[in-house]
Amino acid sequence: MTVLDLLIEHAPALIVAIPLFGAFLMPLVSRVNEKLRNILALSIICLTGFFIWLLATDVLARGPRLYIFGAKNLASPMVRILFEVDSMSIFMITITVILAFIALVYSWSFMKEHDGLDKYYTLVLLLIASTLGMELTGDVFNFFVFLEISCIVSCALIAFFISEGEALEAAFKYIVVSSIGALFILFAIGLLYAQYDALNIATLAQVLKYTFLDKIVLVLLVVVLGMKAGLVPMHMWLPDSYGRAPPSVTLIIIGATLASFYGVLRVIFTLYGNVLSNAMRFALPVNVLVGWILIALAIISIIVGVIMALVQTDLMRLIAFAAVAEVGYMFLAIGTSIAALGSPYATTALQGGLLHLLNDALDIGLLFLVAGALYYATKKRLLDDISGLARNMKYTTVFFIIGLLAVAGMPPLNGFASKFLIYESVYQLNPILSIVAILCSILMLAIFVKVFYAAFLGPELPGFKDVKEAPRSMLLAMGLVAGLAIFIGLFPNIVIDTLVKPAADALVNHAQYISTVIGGI
Amino acid sequence: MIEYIPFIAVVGMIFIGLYAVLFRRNLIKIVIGISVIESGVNLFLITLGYRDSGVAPIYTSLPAGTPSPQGMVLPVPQALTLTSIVIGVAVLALMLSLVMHIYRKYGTLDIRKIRRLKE
Amino acid sequence: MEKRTIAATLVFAIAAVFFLFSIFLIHPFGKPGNVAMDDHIIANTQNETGTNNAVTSVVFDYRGFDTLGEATIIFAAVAGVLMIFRRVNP
Amino acid sequence: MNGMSKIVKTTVSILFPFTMIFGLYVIAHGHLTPGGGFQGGAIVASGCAMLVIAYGSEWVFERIKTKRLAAFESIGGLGFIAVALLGLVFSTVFFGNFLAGSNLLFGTTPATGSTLADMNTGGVLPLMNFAVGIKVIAGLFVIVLVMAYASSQKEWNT
Repeated sequence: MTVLDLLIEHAPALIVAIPLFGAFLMPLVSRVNEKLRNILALSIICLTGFFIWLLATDVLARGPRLYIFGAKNLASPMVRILFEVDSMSIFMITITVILAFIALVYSWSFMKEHDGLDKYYTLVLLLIASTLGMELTGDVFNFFVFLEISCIVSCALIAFFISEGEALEAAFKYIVVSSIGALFILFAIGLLYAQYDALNIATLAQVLKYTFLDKIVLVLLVVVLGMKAGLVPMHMWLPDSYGRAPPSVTLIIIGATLASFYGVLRVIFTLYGNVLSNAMRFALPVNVLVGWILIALAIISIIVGVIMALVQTDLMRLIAFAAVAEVGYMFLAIGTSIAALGSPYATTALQGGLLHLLNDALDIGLLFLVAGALYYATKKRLLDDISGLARNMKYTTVFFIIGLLAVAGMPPLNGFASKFLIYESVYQLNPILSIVAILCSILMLAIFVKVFYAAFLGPELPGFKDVKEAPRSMLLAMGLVAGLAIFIGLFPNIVIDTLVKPAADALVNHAQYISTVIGGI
Repeated sequence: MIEYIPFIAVVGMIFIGLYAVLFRRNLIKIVIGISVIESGVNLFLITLGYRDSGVAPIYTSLPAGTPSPQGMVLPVPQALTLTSIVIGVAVLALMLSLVMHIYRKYGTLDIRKIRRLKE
Repeated sequence: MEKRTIAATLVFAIAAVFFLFSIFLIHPFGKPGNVAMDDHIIANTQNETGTNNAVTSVVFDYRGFDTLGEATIIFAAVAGVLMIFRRVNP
Repeated sequence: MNGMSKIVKTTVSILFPFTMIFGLYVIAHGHLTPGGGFQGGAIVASGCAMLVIAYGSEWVFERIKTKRLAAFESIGGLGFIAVALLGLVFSTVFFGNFLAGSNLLFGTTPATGSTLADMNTGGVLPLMNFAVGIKVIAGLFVIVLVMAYASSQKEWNT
């Protein structure tokens, strides 16, 4: 066994352990030197990225991997926690680590003039570790623990600008909503444990009988995780927290939100996979029911997100409502693929949804980074207060145009690739839904063109004569995201073939997920 | 019915907490409500793990004549509850420090008076 | 009535239905149905982990990774509280 | 808040060592009796909170640096994760219990069934208990101390 094999074997544990180790080290290191602290944070993310790359090459080539904590082999009652890494997890952790790297590069200049930065970097590393843990774990209670870590850490980071009362309010709202949600998840886990005496996702998926209690568990899990992902009737925390968190952190919080979305996928496709594939036995097929409920909520999300974005005056809140609409597109694709399970366009919808997950993170992230750059340069949040910035901030303007076109789904950029897949598949399910989605997308373009005109063009305000371009690290971060967006827009097939298609296949193939654990005994 | 009374107590606690969170306007009362919900869920987990006339699953000076697995309560729910309690402490600490800051800033704990963020 | 009160009542009613229905379908108090995992732990805690206390063996050995998460949560809470009070406590 | 009356201060200073010893006992016997790192740490931290209440938070705040407590907490966390990583080194798996049954430190395997308490059992569990104990003591104490000190200050420079 070579060293490389050994590293790959232990990679799932190390991917979570290294950021945690870095977070524990951070209070000690930041007493020494400030620059050392930033370099430590960046190098830890790079190391994590290296392990993710190692693991990804192996998993994509050879199928799912297991990692059992505290024992070499699986034993019959699954008492130990285990990580199960399939292509879907690989897809998610890749997105998370890319977002984390960009956010840290951006933070280098953006956060320079603030105090409390040692705590900031500690919390950022903890948030990254918890997001990675949520995406790798194969144990429901472990998932809950990581969800709680991400909830606590996000709350603390949202309140980072403590001198603003709104930030405190947003953080309080966030922690109330998400801790109650997490307690409901714990209740659901208790119900599962009471019936089957297991906490392992694969074991539970195998023995799940779909009793009445299981239906309650399904509803609790999907509702709470959907809330954490920002689905509409429970979206009210999202604009506040996205709009008030430091923009560099918003990028990582988007990653944590997407991890909740991943939780929804895991619950529906893997935990209830057996139920879903036998759905036709019931009088009202469960997949049609769940799928159409998700589609309805998704359409409401899109419409509410766009309409609320129309009336916002605060740039970051406006982008946050656009994020709600984007989450709606993802749920629309997922709902379609569940409702039309088995038909050929279900796969297209699932792939479109997953690709849109990546694109949503990049596009909304790019817009938040640009909004952060404007805030950094002008210290103003409201759209009425900023005007004519294109004269002094040329690169930022270009990046905003890229983000605008990508969010609206215009052809040469990444948003088009995924939205086209979604429209195509949704049209086959129901044409009206597709038309509503396209109309909302066009409305989104109109909103952002209005924002572009207000913020970048227009008369130059007297206070902004000596506004400078954003510092180099912020431009580098925005450039990285914009480059990725253009790359995916030009060559969507590369990303679809290497990452999205294996992820969609792994998600649908719940039998493989179960047999990796059960067959390994 | 009689054997479901502990579960009824659990649901009662969750309802009391939910009532406080949803209908009270005072930040401290909302925090108390969340704590009560959490106690309810912890009680639920512990209740799931009880076996009739079971003792704690510890072998040190075990009462003589205890049948080995059947006479002990289940250990896993207790471990889960332990984790959940610690999580509760962390959430409580963070929420209370936010409430302290909000009180210093606005001089009131009434959510109707401090709601600056629009719906 | 305010909008918030109506929404709260709705949430409360839905939660009430869910929780009340669910508890009567669980096994009766004191008679857990399926105990394979816990019996395995109780039976093997002494020879596998060398510990007399089954709960500690679950917390630190069988589910040790959860405990790492738990320790992380306390750490996160301390970092969060210190960050929130960073100007009060220089 | 300048502390409470002399009676309270005297009572607390008598009770304080006993609380410490009880907490440390709970931590050290975590693998034998009910308790463990978290519970014992909470006991010790509540003893410290008692001190804060009786003597006033400023009195304690002047004597104990919060930065040092936070560093202690980090050390506790690093110790815990280091024991887990040692499992990776010696027993080829993260969180491996490499000391159990090795007849080294804490390595004795107890007899099956009801036994008397033997401190020298449990493998890495006592080490983890100590690490978590340090962490919880420092963590909860620093939370209580900072919050009490903040509420005793009239002016906040936010």
